[in-house]
Amino acid sequence: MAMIKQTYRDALRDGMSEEMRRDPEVFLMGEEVAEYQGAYKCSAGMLQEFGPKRVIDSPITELGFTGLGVGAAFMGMRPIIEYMSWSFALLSSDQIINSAAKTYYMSGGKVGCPIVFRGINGLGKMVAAQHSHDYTNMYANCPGLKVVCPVTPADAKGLIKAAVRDNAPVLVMENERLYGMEGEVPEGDDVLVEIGKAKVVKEGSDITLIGYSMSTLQCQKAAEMLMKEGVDAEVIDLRSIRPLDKQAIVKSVQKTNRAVVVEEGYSFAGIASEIMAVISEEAFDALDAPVARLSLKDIPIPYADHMEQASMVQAEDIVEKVLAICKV
Amino acid sequence: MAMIKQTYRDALRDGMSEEMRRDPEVFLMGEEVAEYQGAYKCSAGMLQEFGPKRVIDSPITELGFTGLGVGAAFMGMRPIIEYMSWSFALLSSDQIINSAAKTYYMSGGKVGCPIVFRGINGLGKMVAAQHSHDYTNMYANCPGLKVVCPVTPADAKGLIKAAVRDNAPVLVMENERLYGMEGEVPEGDDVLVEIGKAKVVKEGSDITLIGYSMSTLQCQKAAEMLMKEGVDAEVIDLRSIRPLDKQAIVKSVQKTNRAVVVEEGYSFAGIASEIMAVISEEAFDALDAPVARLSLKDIPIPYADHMEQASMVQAEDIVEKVLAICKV
Amino acid sequence: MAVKSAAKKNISLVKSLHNHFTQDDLLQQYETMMTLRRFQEKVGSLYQQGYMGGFCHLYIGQEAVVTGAKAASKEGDDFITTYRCHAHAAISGISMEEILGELMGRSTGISKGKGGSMHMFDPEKHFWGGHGIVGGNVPLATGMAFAAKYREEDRVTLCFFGDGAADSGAMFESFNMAALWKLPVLYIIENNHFSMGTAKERHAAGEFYKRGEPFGIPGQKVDGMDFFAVYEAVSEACEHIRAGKGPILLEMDTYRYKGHSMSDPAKYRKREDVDTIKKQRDPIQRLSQVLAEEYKVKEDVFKEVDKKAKQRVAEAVEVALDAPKADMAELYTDIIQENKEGE
Amino acid sequence: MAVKSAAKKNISLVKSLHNHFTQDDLLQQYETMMTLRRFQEKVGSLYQQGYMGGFCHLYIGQEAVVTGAKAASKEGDDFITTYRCHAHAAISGISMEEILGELMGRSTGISKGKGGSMHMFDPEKHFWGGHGIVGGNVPLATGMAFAAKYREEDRVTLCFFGDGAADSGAMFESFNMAALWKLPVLYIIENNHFSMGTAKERHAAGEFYKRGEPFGIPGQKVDGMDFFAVYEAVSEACEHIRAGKGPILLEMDTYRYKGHSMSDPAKYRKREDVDTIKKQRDPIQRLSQVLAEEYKVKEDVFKEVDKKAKQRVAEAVEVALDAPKADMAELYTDIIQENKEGE
Ligand SMILES: Cc1ncc(C[n+]2csc(CCOP(=O)(O)OP(=O)(O)O)c2C)c(N)n1
Ligand SMILES: Cc1ncc(C[n+]2csc(CCOP(=O)(O)OP(=O)(O)O)c2C)c(N)n1
Ligand SMILES: [Mg+2]
Ligand SMILES: [Mg+2]
Repeated sequence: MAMIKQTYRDALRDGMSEEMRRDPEVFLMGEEVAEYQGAYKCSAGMLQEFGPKRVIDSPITELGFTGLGVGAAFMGMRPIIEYMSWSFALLSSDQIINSAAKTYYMSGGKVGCPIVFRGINGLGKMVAAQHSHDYTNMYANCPGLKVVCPVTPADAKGLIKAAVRDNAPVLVMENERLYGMEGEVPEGDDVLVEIGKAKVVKEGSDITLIGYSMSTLQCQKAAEMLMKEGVDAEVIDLRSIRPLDKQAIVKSVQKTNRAVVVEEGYSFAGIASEIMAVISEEAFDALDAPVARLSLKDIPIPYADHMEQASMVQAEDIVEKVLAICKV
Repeated sequence: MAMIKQTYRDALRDGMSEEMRRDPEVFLMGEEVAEYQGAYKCSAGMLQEFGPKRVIDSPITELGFTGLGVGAAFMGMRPIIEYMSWSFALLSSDQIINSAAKTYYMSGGKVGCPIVFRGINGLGKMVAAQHSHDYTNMYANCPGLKVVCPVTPADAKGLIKAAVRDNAPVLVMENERLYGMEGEVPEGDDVLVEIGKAKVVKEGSDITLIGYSMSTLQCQKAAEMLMKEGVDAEVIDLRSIRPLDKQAIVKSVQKTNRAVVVEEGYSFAGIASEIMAVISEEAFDALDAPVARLSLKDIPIPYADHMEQASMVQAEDIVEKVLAICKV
Repeated sequence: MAVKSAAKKNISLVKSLHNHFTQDDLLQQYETMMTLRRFQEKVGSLYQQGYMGGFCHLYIGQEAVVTGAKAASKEGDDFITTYRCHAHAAISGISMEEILGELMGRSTGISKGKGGSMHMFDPEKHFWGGHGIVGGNVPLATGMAFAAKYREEDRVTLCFFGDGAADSGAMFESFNMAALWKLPVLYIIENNHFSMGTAKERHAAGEFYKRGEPFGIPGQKVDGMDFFAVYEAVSEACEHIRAGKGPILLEMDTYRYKGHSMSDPAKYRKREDVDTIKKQRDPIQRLSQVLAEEYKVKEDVFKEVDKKAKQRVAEAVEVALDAPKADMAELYTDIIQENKEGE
Repeated sequence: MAVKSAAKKNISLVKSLHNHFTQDDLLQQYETMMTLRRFQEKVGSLYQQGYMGGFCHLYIGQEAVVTGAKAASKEGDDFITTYRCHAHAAISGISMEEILGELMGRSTGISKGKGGSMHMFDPEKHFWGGHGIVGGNVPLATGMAFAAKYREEDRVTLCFFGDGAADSGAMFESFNMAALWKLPVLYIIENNHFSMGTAKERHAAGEFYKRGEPFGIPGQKVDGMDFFAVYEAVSEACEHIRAGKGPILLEMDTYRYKGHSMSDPAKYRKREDVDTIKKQRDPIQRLSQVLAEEYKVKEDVFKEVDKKAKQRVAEAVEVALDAPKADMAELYTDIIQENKEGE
């Protein structure tokens, strides 16, 4: 397959644009998506290509324009709703959970909601507590929704495209720190990444490191460091949080007999706790040691650089945890 | 201690009233709390006693009146904000998470927020998906908040009183099906229940059943049924979800070596997954079997009675699960 | 059903409308309102007999709003409302059998028993719910209108909600977008003077019909107990909207005779207040008066209509009661809309 | 600072205010505005030099709003604003050292380095933040006013927010409650014509100052680049509010010279547009003109003030830079406010 090198940001943009070319019922709405070219430039050039009818700057009214998107999706359109951040999308959580997620069921299958909600999630860089919250677990808890967290440009493109074509509401959790990162992206308009499939990004035999979004990168970094310590870690990038690829997790743990889950958000009833529960339910006997989790520190995220750093999981923390587990 | 028999609803009302008598800075605001005497009659008589200055009917603007309460709490007042349901409070989650939970930290300890948010949570009776969501895990994930789930009238009173006196924002998750239930409540204005302490409601030696809110009742019922099967289950009522009484959980599991967690909400990254993670982290070696969880079915809650019943965990399900575990 | 467009509004002008309807047309409207009322009454008594559960919000007293609006709108226009949705569902063409089936949790229910009283939908009949979160349907309606405009379809979205909902931020956010983008949406506040137990004066500052003014949305207060007034206001509004001139806000001054839901004894108002309104403003009464005075319709015709209405309701109840319980297999369907092969 | 209450507003009337200020008073205001500007300029250049990170929203161009409002409000009145809060914090009495300390993540920062540019507070100085969620501070302000009224304290809450925030549902929900309950709150929309990169016309239908009208909240559009106009409008508004007559809405017509935040090159507007406004409406320029023409203040006095302002800023920078990094031990403090012994 022919590949091109591009940033996560551009891959997202290309994915959205390809879908908009393919299907005239797809439109993009959000704050600053049009004239400003996206607060983080994820829609650069899209206004120019598709015009103001299909690339629409909204007022700062997340509840309102989310509901608008959902209403349009009820009618069969395929809106992409961009949030400047999932931190602000909290204002629209009612429309996501009560309207988008539940109407298909409440209507006995009569009213579908093929919509994509996307934007940055979790920590940015020195933007303090209100702008740094990871809401993945909150939405992933809710039946009726799908939640994906691409970490590579290729997955960003493949998943956003799959999300647009999906008949269910799909939430795409991106990350500001990923936007500038480059990677190989397969060319071709129909290269989708299936929602619900995790990826083994590094094979290994001693322990399974499980991440998603930014935390996958930390796992990869840790895995490299661990090689030098003689530990061969397998790294799984979940990619999709709901549906969760339980099979991939269980398969790996059955091989390595140990696991550490690294998460972007707070620990309490977080993604890691769910993975731990799944492993306990489906691979308890395979475990040579309890599964460990590494989460964001349980504090509102502070502004100052050194404090913010200290609140995040670092690759070193993973290494330390793994060594402690593997040496037992 | 002298006891009186009263309903959960009246216990809540008495708890709030006593605190309002004690502290003139406490007020109650919410939809229908005043003239209507509470949508579920939890504030019966309070308008009459405290007048419209302190018992205030709000418009149906959850975001607005929650923010209003938080602003008043910043100034040192002690508002009790009643939601007709936590399902509607989703509209105000931004003010709860971004303002109430985070401001104390963001201000370096300069601006506190002594406020109580309360209302029914989870399933009612045949009110369908939009009105039947358990949001406990979502808020319990967030540092800066406390979350309690009283199941008995005594705890309802003791915890609401403790919540009002607490300097942190406290969320009280009640349940419509509990309101009419009666129980013994200790008399006296200063009988508080400490936030953060679980309660062993039945001692036992074979397995630990962990519940909160309604699910504690199911655990108790199951424990009785299990007695007949020769299984002596210990039942823990968490009471407080955040902070979580890890010690009580660990202590019990170390004794029984088995546990089943029953939750009110959906499983994915839910309360049960957190308990399972905690047990795995702190009592893994004590386990003779993997911890099991029983959660709401992973579907939007349907309206029809028989369907709604089928979506909930029944005592029979717990019994079955326990027997499966104990017979291994 | 033809009507001349009216230039300005006052009572005599609305009266002048009366003769624009044929007698058959008007009797048809009368029958519709009467059927809605008998239907709702029956629902209330079935509820009390334990045939249903949960919340159940009756529409008795407000029938002229939905009937006038339906008569004034065109085939293909979309309706969306709140949890108080039985009449809106029925007037959109959902059968009483399907509605009752839903209320009783039967397999014949319009939402397979999964939605209940508050959640009924039928896109084919242009009825979009049935939403439980106060204020929630207003952005949804705005999005439906957005879709209609985007697709260049000649559809107006009629969005119904209560006076309580008219305080919600969601409504104002919707107004701003609808006005900015000139969306084909008609916002209809059904001001029945109470947000549950809270009288209008205690929950809302100012006048509802003015709440669109800051955005340039024309507003009008309409006698929501008068079929003609509703018909005229909605007709004009839809004409304006269809001409691409953007949204309109109508405040329907109406009244609910029963409690907010079945569990509400409505102690927050005097019985006499309700009685006075029933006597002076009842929409069915008033239409029958016009029919009697201006069309010389005889008493026995009204009786006949009422009998027919009751009979239709009774038949529907029978059918509903005969249907089996909602299918448990449906518990796990309709959670996620799967992609079809080849999509 | 004394001023006669003005009965109606027009430019000449505002001009007539000029002589109600002593020269010293006015020079003081001039110095305040100049210091705010020099301070913000310095923050901008320090940011570019890498001394701080995250979002940083400058207030350059809008100084007359906060300065006029402060001058017109009373000791004990409360201020609350958005993330664009450096000037509001400073005028409330938080020192530039503390603000810079915060921006640079030092232990001397007003929020111990945990809040950053968008989150500064000092209740003792009646400054309540510094809030990051657009629209979020409006209900908070409404609650502060609720507390003041409840406690029967003579305090007005001045709530500042942008034109973008003025679309938010939170604002409208607040308006309704404030009007219903006659809360002592002054809503001040700082309309700097842009919600980030979106020009007012593209994000907001109609006029902002009218957005309180449906609730009966009087509104007024004010030249937010004119210290006197702001002063007068806020004075009158506060008088009305203090008299228990309920909230007021003021729309300040102002402009931001810099990008939305430090990362915004502001390509959505022409350089010349900014230059024209700087030339014709700059608030500092205009006040100096009044001082020169009507009070005969000489050029060298202005120069002296500017020098002093720059010097004060430079001193503050030095102090801030000398301070140690924010204390890592504070990472785990201030999460939950503990109850004190005996509470
Ligand atoms: C956001 C939200 N808050 C509260 C409720 C509970 N509730 C249901 S209907 C209602 C009153 C609504 O009154 P109104 O809008 O006037 O409509 P009406 O019932 O009179 O038709 C309330 C408070 C809800 N469903 N949603
Ligand atoms: C709810 C929410 N949505 C989006 C943002 C991102 N954001 C921050 S400031 C801003 C523009 C606000 O413009 P305006 O209200 O006019 O204030 P100004 O910045 O001009 O002072 C946006 C979109 C946010 N902080 N909060
Ligand atoms: Mg009403
Ligand atoms: Mg602005």
